[in-house]
Amino acid sequence: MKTIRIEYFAALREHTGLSSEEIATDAQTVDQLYAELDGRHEFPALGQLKVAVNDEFGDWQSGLADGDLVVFIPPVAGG
Amino acid sequence: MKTIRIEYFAALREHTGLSSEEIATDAQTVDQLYAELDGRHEFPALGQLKVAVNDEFGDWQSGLADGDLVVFIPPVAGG
Amino acid sequence: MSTFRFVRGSVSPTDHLGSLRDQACGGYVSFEGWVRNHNDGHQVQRLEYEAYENLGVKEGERIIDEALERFQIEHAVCVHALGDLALGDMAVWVGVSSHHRDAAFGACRYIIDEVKHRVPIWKKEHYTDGDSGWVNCEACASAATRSPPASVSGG
Amino acid sequence: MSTFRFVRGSVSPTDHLGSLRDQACGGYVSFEGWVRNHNDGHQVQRLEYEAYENLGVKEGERIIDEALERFQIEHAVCVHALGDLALGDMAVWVGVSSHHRDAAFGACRYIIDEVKHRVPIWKKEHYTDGDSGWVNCEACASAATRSPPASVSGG
Repeated sequence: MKTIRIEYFAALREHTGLSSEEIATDAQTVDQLYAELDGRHEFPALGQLKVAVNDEFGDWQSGLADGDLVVFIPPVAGG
Repeated sequence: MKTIRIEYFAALREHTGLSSEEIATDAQTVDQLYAELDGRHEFPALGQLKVAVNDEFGDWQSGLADGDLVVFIPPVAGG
Repeated sequence: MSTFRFVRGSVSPTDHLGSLRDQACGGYVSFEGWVRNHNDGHQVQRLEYEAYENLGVKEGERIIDEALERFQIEHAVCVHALGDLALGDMAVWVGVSSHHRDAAFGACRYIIDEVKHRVPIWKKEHYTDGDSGWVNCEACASAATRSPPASVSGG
Repeated sequence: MSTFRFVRGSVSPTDHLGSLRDQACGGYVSFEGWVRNHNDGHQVQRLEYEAYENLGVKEGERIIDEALERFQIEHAVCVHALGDLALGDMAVWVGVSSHHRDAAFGACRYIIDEVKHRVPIWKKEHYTDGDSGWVNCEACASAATRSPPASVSGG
């Protein structure tokens, strides 16, 4: 088991009602972590999500280590 | 004979020492007027001059009428 | 000072011009994004911007660095607003200075285009009819779906 | 108020923004031309601008009208400085507002390019070595030639 911190922004923050949470998980990859969290939060369909691990863009197959920070990034709309 | 007013700007103003002058002339066209003034002022070579008659761009064959305002326009350098 | 910054509320370019002024530069091009009163047929009343700031600043700085490398410019800065904005407020500003104007136009355009596509910033529009929504959020209203996003099922 | 204006001394864009602000517009692009300390290998100390103002304003307004016709923009203004300018002063400013940024970038570029080529404005550079000269003036130092300009002999 490792502890992963997740931060939520925008539509995901509003949907979950959380700015962040920490979970203990056996997920090996970001993909598995998303599936686990989706089971709990029933995320809305937001189009192509990106993901960041420890404040850098990552990919869905990235491995997870204890203490990692993960952010799921809905399509952006700056400017 | 008609009376033509000429205004000078930039290098032509400095060369002639005049901001404007009025001359009585028999020149029929802008071209002829330029030749007459060049004989008097010995204009410097300034590249492709344009000409304006009564505050609108004209051409060198434009006819002249009594009271016209003529400006010879050296290559511009705004901005 | 970072070349990409977030500020609370409307951007004031004059606060950020210092790093662009340069007596060797003859050209300056800027882009300002203003909160407008309509989008996609809706009457907009106000906006909210939210960002993933740590990653946003990194990605914004990367975009500025790319512009400095690709174009013959001397300085470039981008500032993006966060929080509540009213109509007419400045949501984003890009300023570029260079010796010649060609490069400044190209770089300014590059920066705003990339910022809009790559920096994790989200915009919530509040409409005059009382409705609101996150822009680019396909199904925020119907949050009941269980199907994962395409990128996840594909990955 | 005219969409093309001359002012004495450095341009202050804030004096002219009124006609560009529009809550229907989401994009604003500006160009500023600053007096720089070098040109063509010379060290510039200061500049002087002189214009044929009556024709200049007419031609400037024609350029703005062309931009409004060719690009999907809402408002455009150009202001040019006259008289003595110091290093860093603003010699010219173009501001364009539109619904979308594409059009604003295109129009701003069009306006400054056309203004530089078509509006009767002349620039005298004063160099640090005490020399000075009208820019684009091929032979102002050797004023003794009698040969007419090419356009005249050809016409």
